[in-house]
Parts: sequence; structure tokens; C-alpha cells
Amino acid sequence: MNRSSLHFILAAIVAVALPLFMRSGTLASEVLIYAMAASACNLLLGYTGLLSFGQGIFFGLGSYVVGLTLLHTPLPLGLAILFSIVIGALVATGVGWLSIRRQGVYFVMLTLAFSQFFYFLAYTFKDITGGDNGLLNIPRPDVGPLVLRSSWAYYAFIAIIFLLIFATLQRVASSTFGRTLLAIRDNEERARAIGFPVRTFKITAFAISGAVTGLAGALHALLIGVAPLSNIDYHMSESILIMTIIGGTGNLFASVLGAGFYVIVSDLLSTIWPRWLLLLGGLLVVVALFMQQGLWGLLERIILALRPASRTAAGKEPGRSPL
Amino acid sequence: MSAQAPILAADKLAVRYGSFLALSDVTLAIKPNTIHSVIGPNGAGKTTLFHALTGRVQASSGRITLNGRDITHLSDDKRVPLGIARSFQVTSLFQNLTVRENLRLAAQGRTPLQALAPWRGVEPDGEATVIADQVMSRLGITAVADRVAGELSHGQQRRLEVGMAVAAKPRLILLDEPTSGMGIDDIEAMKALIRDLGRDHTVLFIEHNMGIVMNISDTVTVMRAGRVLVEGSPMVVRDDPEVRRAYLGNMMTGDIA
Amino acid sequence: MSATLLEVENVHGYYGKSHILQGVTLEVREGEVVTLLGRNGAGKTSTVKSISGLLAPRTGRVRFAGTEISGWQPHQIAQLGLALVPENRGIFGLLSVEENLRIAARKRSPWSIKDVYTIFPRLEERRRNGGGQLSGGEQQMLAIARALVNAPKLLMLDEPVEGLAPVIVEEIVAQLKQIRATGIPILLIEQNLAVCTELADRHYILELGRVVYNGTHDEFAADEITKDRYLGVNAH
Amino acid sequence: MIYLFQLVNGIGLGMLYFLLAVGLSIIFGLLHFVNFAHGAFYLLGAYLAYDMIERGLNFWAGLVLAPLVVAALAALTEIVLLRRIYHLPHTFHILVTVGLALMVQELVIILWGPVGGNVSPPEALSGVVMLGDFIYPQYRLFVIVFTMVLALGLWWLLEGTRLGAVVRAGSESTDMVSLLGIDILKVNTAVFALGAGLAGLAGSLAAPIRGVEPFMGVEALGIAFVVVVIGGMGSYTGALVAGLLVGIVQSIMTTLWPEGARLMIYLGMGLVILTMPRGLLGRA
Amino acid sequence: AGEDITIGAPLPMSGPFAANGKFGSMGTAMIVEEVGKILDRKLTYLEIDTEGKPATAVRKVQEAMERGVKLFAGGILSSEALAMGKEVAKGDGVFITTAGADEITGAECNKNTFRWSVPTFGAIEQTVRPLIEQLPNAKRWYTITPQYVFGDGLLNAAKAIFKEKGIEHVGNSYHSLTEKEFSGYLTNAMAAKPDALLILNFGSQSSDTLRQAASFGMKKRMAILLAWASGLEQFEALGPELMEDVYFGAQYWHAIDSPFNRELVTKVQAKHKMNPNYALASAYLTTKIIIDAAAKAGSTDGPAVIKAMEGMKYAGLTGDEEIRAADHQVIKNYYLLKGKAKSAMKDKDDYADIISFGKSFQSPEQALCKMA
Ligand SMILES: Nc1ncnc2c1ncn2[C@@H]1O[C@H](COP(=O)(O)OP(=O)(O)OP(=O)(O)O)[C@@H](O)[C@H]1O
Ligand SMILES: Nc1ncnc2c1ncn2[C@@H]1O[C@H](COP(=O)(O)OP(=O)(O)OP(=O)(O)O)[C@@H](O)[C@H]1O
Ligand SMILES: [Mg+2]
Ligand SMILES: [Mg+2]
Repeated sequence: MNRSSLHFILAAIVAVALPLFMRSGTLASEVLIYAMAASACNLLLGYTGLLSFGQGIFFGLGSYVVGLTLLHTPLPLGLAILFSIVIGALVATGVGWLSIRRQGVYFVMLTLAFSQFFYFLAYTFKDITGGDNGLLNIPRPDVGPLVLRSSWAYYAFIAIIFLLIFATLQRVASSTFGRTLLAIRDNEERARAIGFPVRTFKITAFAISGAVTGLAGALHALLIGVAPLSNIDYHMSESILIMTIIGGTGNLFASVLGAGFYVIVSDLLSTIWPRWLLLLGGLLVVVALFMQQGLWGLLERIILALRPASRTAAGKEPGRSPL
Repeated sequence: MSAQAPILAADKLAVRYGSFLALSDVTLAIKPNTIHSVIGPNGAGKTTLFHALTGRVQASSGRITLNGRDITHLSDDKRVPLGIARSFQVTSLFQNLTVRENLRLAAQGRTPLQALAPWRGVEPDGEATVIADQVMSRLGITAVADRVAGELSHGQQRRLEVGMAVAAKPRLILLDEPTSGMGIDDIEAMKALIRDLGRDHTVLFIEHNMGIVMNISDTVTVMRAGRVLVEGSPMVVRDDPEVRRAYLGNMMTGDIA
Repeated sequence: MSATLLEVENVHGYYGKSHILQGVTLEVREGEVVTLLGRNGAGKTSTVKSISGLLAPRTGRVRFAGTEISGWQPHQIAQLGLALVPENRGIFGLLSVEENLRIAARKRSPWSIKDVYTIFPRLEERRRNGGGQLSGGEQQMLAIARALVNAPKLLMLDEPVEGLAPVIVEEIVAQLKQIRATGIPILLIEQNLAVCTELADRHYILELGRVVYNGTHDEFAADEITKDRYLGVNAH
Repeated sequence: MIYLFQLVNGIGLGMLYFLLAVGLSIIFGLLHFVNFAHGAFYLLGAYLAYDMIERGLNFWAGLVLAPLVVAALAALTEIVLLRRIYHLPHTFHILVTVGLALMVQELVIILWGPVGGNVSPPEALSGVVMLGDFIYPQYRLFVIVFTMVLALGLWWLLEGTRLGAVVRAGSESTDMVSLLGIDILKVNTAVFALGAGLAGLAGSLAAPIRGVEPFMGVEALGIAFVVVVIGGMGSYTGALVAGLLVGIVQSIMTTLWPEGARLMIYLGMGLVILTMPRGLLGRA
Repeated sequence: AGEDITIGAPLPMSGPFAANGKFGSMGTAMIVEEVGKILDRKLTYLEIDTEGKPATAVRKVQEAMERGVKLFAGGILSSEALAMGKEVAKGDGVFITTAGADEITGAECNKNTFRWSVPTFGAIEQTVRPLIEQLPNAKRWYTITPQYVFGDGLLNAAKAIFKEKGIEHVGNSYHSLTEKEFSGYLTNAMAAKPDALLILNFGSQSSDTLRQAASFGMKKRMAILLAWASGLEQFEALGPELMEDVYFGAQYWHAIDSPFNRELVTKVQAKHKMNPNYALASAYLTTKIIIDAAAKAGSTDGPAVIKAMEGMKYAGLTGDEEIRAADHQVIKNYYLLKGKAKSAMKDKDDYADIISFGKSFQSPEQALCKMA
């Protein structure tokens, strides 16, 4: 079994197992939604080397687009979601096109500026977005015979989409395109010198990432029935990024782990102690200090330790291989 | 031979770095299927010339033509599919990728748009992979095929650096000091390789090792202070008093290697 | 025979799990130039890294002027006067040429910044340039110049003439001779046998992380078999 | 006329922004370290000054002591924590410093409560000065003058001493700096403490203007980033110019088109990055 | 005895509004403990940390409802309260909140949501109007307004009064919800030379505005009214020096002279050695309203409790209060306070005197409430 089908099976196990462990379909849905957003972020961070602080833009836009479509047009859910994907991709193309003109920290800051810019845009155009109150009353219509009203039914719907998206992103990552992204991440100058139009690749990566993130945002708005302003603010970008980093950037399943960990741990901690952010902060520090391959790296180490016999067979350098 | 149209020509080429004129009034014609070397003191502008020819830096004036086509304003990646490839003086590899993957990418770079399809997988026996394997054996680095480039020793990296240019199967190959950092026996091998490349490619290379330059070049261009000082056959250049004074000295290097 | 300044005794060095230096032993005495030869990947660079503390030896000892320095931090070792010019030159690209020299300059060094400008006039011409904008050869000159103003007691040069024009090579060889004349010993990694011939008193040859040959220059010059076996210098 | 007032006011704001940002810029540009905890040091500076003054310490003593304590804490953090992660990619810098910022913020809430408090300016500076029709608080005027003096001292430290060059060198290759016999770890600690101390000073200076509340750090961080990016990372003069620019633009926008003030600032920041790759005055 | 009755208390326990959350949860805890038991079933409460984010709030309320919690009292921020109101309505539960947004009992009203706090209209009517009467010479007013629906609500109500009273509205500064630096706006305000400054933002923004206005010497030059103050916890952060002679509008003040309030003050002092603030008192009361309604309805079923609440009259914190059936708005007093000098304070919490109070409400139709 190759690595990528192994990871897909792991992702499928997560999608099936979540309902067994979690009392709330809503929280489980949120895990998968953020897993999609984090995987999309990983495509930029882990594969292209782009640390984007703008993922919240696409997430928030996805929420608004699905909400506005369902509120103001008679179009079916499927089309509304499709619009979110398309707008996510389009805006990501624009943001990407502008941002990748700069590199390193300046790139990060540019995406941050965009994220603030879109936040204030959403804040200022309150007639469309509901401003600080958020876009309220977003319905969750049925899809043909599928009735999504109950939270577990909706979870099932999300789980199917999640697996589709995960498989698609995996395919993207292992394609020649994905391998080229890895090269660009490693040495952009050289990539250009051997003939790759680096900017086109980066923008394409952005568009794919934006599409998936827009989709995640749409599903989130449908989950809670609101497209709140907080879905497009800076903290959303930050959270998605942090999930991605703590998962590990080596492969896409790592992002699923990161999202699950972040969402579930935040939820748990916040019920224990109002000052739970202190604990979360400490956790982030610990991850950065001791788990630089992320949760995935930790998992790999545990598996290797449990199966000492197969140590050599499992690959020399765990976290390093692209998939 | 002299009647043949040049594969690459530069006309009154100039390059500026800020206010510093690194290259001025360079006119150059590279004849197809020849081995053409560029020598000159450090800082003469040789690498800058390569940068300009490959599009890494934009010429501030002058014209570059490839097979008669004006490529002056083409970006570097757009020149690769037209048949130009290069190696760098300061090693520039994909440090975290394996040697094989480095070369596969270099081979893929000729048809970059094929790689833009996010659904297309990497075929293990695809053309690019095959080329990568060929280049590895040609350069004798098959043994480290699956090591990541960053872990190679300096000399091994230098060889891979040259391999990156070869893998693109260009018509014109530019090598910037291909033997620097190589061991004594490897220098011989490199010399043979360049000579070999010269059979079905056009080779333009920068070198400080006179043993190679004088032995295998068809034409030598000597640069100084951003300009062409002398151009001619190795014999002519070797005996030019100005070149001796400005560059060759007693030719300690190269005579032995 | 003059006193031993640097002693490397049975040093083992690792990159992660790979065991690269497998017991290197060598010494450098006062006033001599010693070369370290060997094929690509033999462990030459790793050896000087372990001396200067960049690759801490896992076992074995390094002594400098009688002081045991294995396990010391690189800056402590450098303060003792062990200067390394690394193979990638280590020029600070964001600093100007002059700043590169200034941060290295020490009062007790026999070379001032002015002195090195006389040695390498090219550097003076480009003194305001960013280090990253220098040509390869200019960077090499700067790296050597910087080591000189840093008050070295022993100079370790990792392929110092790589990529230099023949006249400059001659120039640098001449300068190295002068440096030797001041009594500062040099440990030189070099692929260019002509340069070695000009300078070296003794040679070591490394292979697979071990010293496989050790001899005076005259012995080495006469030993065609060794040269061919370890360095591939064959009659062609 | 009103624009003239807004200009003066903007300068006052700008000098505070400069102080806030310059520490970030130094750490950013010289250590290549993305410090999302910078706001937390500002927060700490403000709260420490608040606490000291509440306990009856003289205002001036608090103003001096609080930043020193912040710098000491920062040095400790650097030694225990940050120096282990400099060599890692930016993502880890972000992870650690976001984590630290959260921890500091929550600790502040635990220690001083979630509500916040007020710091009165010293008696001598609590009045206002009249400039014709225009009224300006004495304390803000003091801040302008004080920051200017400080700016000069800092300039000397960074440009006139070897420290600046050493640290820039260290940002490229710590190995090479150590090979020249310089203890780069100590230098890094010193620089980090200096940058954080400056943030702390900005905090304690701002406390009488803004009061203290646990979330002031987040806001400060946002402003500091904008200023640093516009000015150019690592550039001292850039921080000064951009700080003033942002302060003045913000101030004048409040008269021209207040709703769009923030939008303008982020738009401006985007434009600067796009047109001037290294910010206004960043080094190449 | 059946299983426990659980009241959900969705409050911002963490995040920028953590202070309100903390006191709110104290209030909820007190009343639940005090009542202990209704309908022969034990009362408990479930603290839900909304983190001040609507998304989190809704998600956690959904979860709570899946676990059978139907009755909710909480929600301090407008955005989270609006979103939670919708969610509770989907599950046919009951939600009572103290959030500010007019839409809660206005355009976005629904049959499952109740609101205790006075909307913007009443807050302005009960502060600006009496103040104009008190200060007949203050003819020029300047306003500083946060730019969103809530701020506009306050501003429009004020403008209507200005117009009616012939007051010259010499200017307004809009600012965003994230603004912390008000010197620019204050400079604008000073240039307009007003007699009174009306501050329409709330929370830490209003503290910042007031603090900076004071430093610009504006207190000496004009009357300042902060129309929507949060009461004691804000005053503690401001301190008497800043508050002296400044007017504040408030939903609640611990010195209100009503039997219910006096009782509460005694209890809180006994238990927590402090005076109740707005967050604590309102959480206490709103939770009590829900408990009483459930007891009266004899059921915890949403529709039954709603029915019991509609039109309910009770002795509340501000005296007699009534829940208007048509829009679920509680009809209660709003207060105008005036900050006093430190020397005049009788105890450490005696920051202000009540100057006037009263009830002003738009009709449900005016408030645009169309309940399905
Ligand atoms: N990016 C740059 N900015 C400013 N000056 C530069 C830049 N790159 C190179 N230079 C200058 O241009 C001149 C030519 O440099 P170039 O690298 O072309 O020399 P070269 O002939 O390749 O030398 P070498 O043999 O040492 O490699 C040098 O003086 C160098 O300092
Ligand atoms: N950072 C590293 N990680 C892992 N292996 C390394 C690393 N650096 C070097 N090596 C390996 O260590 C061995 C010795 O390398 P070293 O650089 O010492 O060789 P060298 O003798 O200096 O060769 P060259 O002449 O090519 O510079 C090589 O096989 C190389 O692949
Ligand atoms: Mg060159
Ligand atoms: Mg080496």
C-alpha cells in the first residue's frame, strides 16, 4: 500500500470514527470542515512554501456567498456551494496574484494586509454582510431526497464531501504539479531557471487552496446558520494556519490531525477553565519546541516505536518524504 | 564554418546593477555545435553575462537572439523550452529533494505546462524519469540517487549542478565553472563530459581551469571589466600578452590538472 | 622540530546517524603548511568543522596550543585564534565589504583592514558593495581577508582558490606564503595539486573519514602510486 | 486649520507607533524572527507600570522600571525558549510567539483581572497646553519629546556601534559569526531584550493615554506590523518615518473619512509592499 | 422527581468580554443555587463559553440542545445573541438575553427570544432628553458613534431628540469597532466647539474615549454623556477622577432603590463581598425569570415557558417590570447617572448618583418586530 492510499484510509477512519467518539454532530462537523481548510492551507504552506495569513478571506467569503445565494435566490444548495467554491478560487487567484510578488515575511504581511482589508470590507458593507451582526437566517435546505436538518445527517453530508476533497487534494499533491510545487518551495530561483513559470504554479496553488477553503466556509455557514463577521477576520486565518502547523506540513493527513486536535482540544479546554487560552498557548509552545514534525511526526514516531521490527522498512527519514 | 549562422548572439549587451555597470557593449556570437569558453578575472562579468543570456537578469540595453529569434525580453523560464539550460557557479539545487527528483524536475522543465495539470501523476517510467537516470549514470552519481541533495558533499553537489543543465537536453548549454570544487579525477571526467556534450550540443562555459579551457575550446572569449578583451582560438588567446598579464599569469593552475 | 600547535586525535563525527569521521588523527606544528587531500566526500570539510566546533566530535580529542577544545563552542574556539575560512565562504550578503571586515577585525591582529586592502585591492574598490553582490572570486578574497583581520594563530582554509582566476591564484598563493612567513601555520584543504606543491610542508590524505596517508611534501611528490590511488591523478 | 491640529495630533500618535514598532523591526530584521509576542511585551509594560503606580511607586520610577523588568523577562524567554527555534522556519516562530502572547494575555487576566484600569499621568503633566484654539494634553507632548530623545539614542546604538553590524551578520549565518569569535547567542539575547524592552516602554508610556486592559497587546501588534512593513523590516529610520506617516494619515483620515481610516491603512500597507519591495526604507 | 432541569448560560467566559462572562456566571450560579429546585426537579446550570464568537456560541448551543437543554439565559454581545436566538428558535427552546442590538426585539425578533435590556431608543430617551432639560445652555452637541447597527440606533434616536428640542448637532464621528485611538475624533469634536459631547460607543471603547477626552481637557469645556455605560465594572476601571461630573446612561446600578434590588445587593455582599454589577445582576434576574416562568408553566417545554413569560409582570431589579408579549421586550427603567468627586464617595463603589430614570419604548411595530 502506498503512502497516499494509507493516508486516505486514515482520513476515512477519522470520518467514520468521529461519530463514535463524539457526542455532538456539530463539533464533529466542525472538525471535518476545518480539516478541509487546513489541508488547503497545507497545500500552500507545506507544498509551495507559502505561509498565507489570508485563508480566512476565502473561508469568510465562502460563508457569505452560500448565505447570500440561499437568502436571495431560489437556487438549490448544490449551486450555492458551487458559487462559494468558485468565488473562493477567483478571489484566491487575485490575492495570490498580488501577494506572490513578494517573498518571505513580506509575503506573509501582504496576505495579512489582505485579510484585514477584506475584514473591513465585510464590516463596512453591512447591508450585504450584516456587518458585526453577521448574515443571519441562512437556511440549510435539503439536497434532493437528502434531509440535512439533523446534525448527524449534515455530518454525513460533510463527511462525504470531506473525503472527496481529501482525495482530490491528495491527487493534486502527488501529481507532477504537486511535485513541482515542492521544488518551488525548496528553491524558487532554480525552479525558474529550469523552465517552470513559478508564478503560474503558485497562483494555481492559491486558486485550488481558495476553492477548498471557500467550500469549507460555505459548509460552516450552513452548519451554524449564520455567516458571522468572525469567519472572515484575522483570527480565522490565524487559527487555520495554526491547525496546519501543529498537524505538520509533510502530508495532507497531518492537517486533518491538526484540525481535529485544535478543535477538540479547544472545546475541551474551554469547558475546564475560562482561562483555557493559557493552556492552549502553552500547548502551541510545546508543539513548536518538541514536535517539529507536528502531530503527524509524533504519530509516526509512536508507530515506529511500537513496531521496532519494521523500523528500517518504514523509510529512513520519516517527516521528510513528501507523502 | 564561419558562414554558419550563430545559435546565440548578443549584440551590444549591457547590464546594470543599480549604478554599477557590470556588463557593457558585449557582442558575442556562439556558433552551433562548438565549445565556446569564457574566461576572465574575477568580477569581469562572466556570470553576469550568463545571467543576461539566460534571462536571470534583464539586459539594460542591447539585444539577444537565439536562432535569429529575439529573446531579449523573455523571462528565464520561457527561454528553457527554446533550448537553453545552465548550471550555476554558486550551487543552486533543490536541497530537500532527492538527486533523482532534482534531475527529473530539470528534465520536466522543458515542458513545464504538462506539469501544471494537477491531476496528472508522475509516471515512474516517464520520459523525465528516464532522462534523470541517464544523466545520473553519465555523471556518476547513481549511487546517491535517493539521497537528498543537501546531504551531498560539495563536490557531489557540483556534479549534480552540472547534471541539472544536462537533464534539460538543451541545444545550448551554459556551464558556470563546472569543475570548481571537483576532485582531481573528476576534473578529467568533466573535461571528457564537456567535450562529449560538444558533439550534440552547443556548449558555452566559464572556467578558471586552463587545462580544460585550452584543450577543448573551439573559441575562447576573454572578458575584463565588463567588456570583451579578446576573442579567438585557444592558441591566439594563450599568446596574447594582454591576456597573460590580466588573467593567465604563469598559468600555474590547469597545467597540472 | 617545532612544537605541535593543533592535535586531532581519533575524532569521530556524525551527521545525525551517519558516521562520517571514523577516527581522524592529524597534527599541525608551528609555522608549517599542511594540506588535507582526498576525493569529494572524503570528509575533509567535516574534519575542519569538527576542529572549529561546528560539528562537535562525538569521541576523540582536539587540542590547540595545549588546551583541550573538543566540545567547546565555535566562538570560544575562534577566540583562541583558530580561524576557519569555510568552503561556502560565509560572506555576509547584507553587510558591505567593509562591514564584513569590520565585525571581524581585532586590534591584536597583525593585519589591519588597510593591510588587507593592500593585499586585495579589488576589495577596496568594492568596499561599499553588499557582500552578496560580489563575484565568486571577490567573495573568496573577502573571506580570506576577513580571517586575517580576525587575529588568527592557525588558519584553516577550505578550498581557498576554488573559482579564482589564475593570476589571483598566484596572488593568493603568494599571500599565503607571506602568511606562513609570519609563522602562522595553515591547514589547507585543496584539490589543486599545483597550489599544494607551492605551499605545503606535509600532506594528509583522507578517505572515507580516515587518514590513509601522511607524509612530507617530498615523499608525497615522489609517490605516484599514492597520488593515483587516492586522488586519481593518473597519467592520461 | 483642523488639518493642522490633526497633523500635530498625528505626530504624537506616530511617535508612539514608532516606539512600538522599532523593537519589532529590530527583532524582525536582525534576527529574522517573526515575533507575534511583541504586543504581549507592550501589554506587560503597561500593566507593570500600572501595578507599580497602584502600589504607590512614583510614576517616573515606574516608567523606568517596568520596561527593564520586561526586558529581563524577554531575555529569560529568549534564553530558555526562543533560541531553540531561530533556526526553524517562520511557521514555528509564529506558533511559539502566538502561544506566548496568549499565555501572557491570560496571565495578565489572572493577575490583574479582566477589567483593566486607569493610569493617571503624573501631576506635573496632567494639564493641557493651548496652541491657539488647539488644545493638546501636556502628557502627550511629553511623550513626543521623550520619544524623540530616545530615538536619537537608539540610532546611535544601532548605527554607530558594532552591535548593529554583528547582529545583521548573525541573521544570515550564525555559524559564520561564531567562527569569527563572536558569541552570537549573547548578542541575540541582548537584541531581543532590547526590542522587547522598547515595546514595554511603549506600553508604560501609553498607559496614561490608553489605560490598561488585557487585550491592548493584540491591537498594538497589528499597528506595529503595519508600521514595520511600511517602513521596511529592520530599518530604524523606516520605523520612524512609517510610524509618523501612519499616525498622521490615521489622524487626518478621522476628519476626512473616518469609516475608511483602517481600510486606508491596510490598503496603504498593501500598496507599499507591492510598489516598494522592501518597504519605504528597508535594506536590500 | 424527574431528571435535573438545566439552564444554559452561554456567556463569553474567555476573549475580550471575559469580564462580563465571569460576573454573569456568578449571577446565574447564585440564583440557581438559591432556588435549588422547581417542579420537584433539581435545578442546575450549564456554563457555556461562547468565547465572544457567534460561531462558537451557536455551535455550543446546538450541542446543548441536542443534550436536552431548552432554557437559556445569557448572551452579552449582540452578534452572538442574535445568532443564538435563531438557533434556540430552531429547537423551540427559550432564550433570554441582555444584549444591546435592537434587532433582537426588532427586525430579527422571534417567538423564542426575550430581551431584558432597554433598546437604544429608550437608552437615549432616558439620558439625552433629561440631560437637555438639566442643561438648558447646552445647545450644541457633538456625537461619537461606532459604525454599525447598534451605534446607528443610538445616533438616530439622539438626532430625533435634537431635532425636536432645537439642538444643533454640530457633528458626528463614526469609527470602527476595533478603534482604540480617539484623539483624532476628539480633535474633530473640539474643533466643532460643542457644549456637550455624546459618546455612543460602549465597553472599553467608551472608556478609551472618555479617558482621552479628559486628557484633552474636554471635561472642563463641555458636558460629557456616555449613553451606554456598563456600570460598576466599567466605573472601577475608569476611577472617580475620570468620572467626576460625567453623565452616564445605565441599564442597572446597584443603588437602585427597589425591594428586589436591595435584597440582591445584600445577598451578593454576603456571598461575594462586593456590590452586584450589571452583568451579575442581569444574569441573576434573567435566569430567575426563566425559572419562574418554567415553574409557573409547570413544564420546561419551550412553548409552555414562552407562554408563561409573555405578559409576565414581576418585581424586578428596576422596580416593576413587564415582559411585553408582542415583541418579548422587557419593559423596565433606564438610568441617568452622574459621576461624583472622590471626596464625595460614601464607599468605594459609590461612583455616581442616579439623576433620573424612566421607561421609554417604541411600539413593537415601530421597532419593526414581526413575530411569526
Ligand atoms: N546583484 C549584484 N548587484 C551589484 N553588483 C553585482 C551584482 N552581481 C554582481 N555584481 C558585480 O558585477 C561584477 C561582475 O560580477 P560577475 O559575477 O559577473 O563576475 P564573474 O566574472 O562571474 O567573476 P567570478 O569569476 O569571480 O565568478 C562584479 O564586480 C560584482 O561585484
Ligand atoms: N549536512 C550533512 N548531512 C549529512 N551528510 C553530510 C552533510 N554534510 C556532508 N555530509 C556527508 O559527509 C561526507 C563527507 O562530507 P565532506 O563535506 O566532509 O566532504 P569533503 O571531503 O569536504 O568533500 P568535497 O571535496 O566534495 O568538499 C559526504 O559523504 C557527505 O555526503
Ligand atoms: Mg562568476
Ligand atoms: Mg568539502
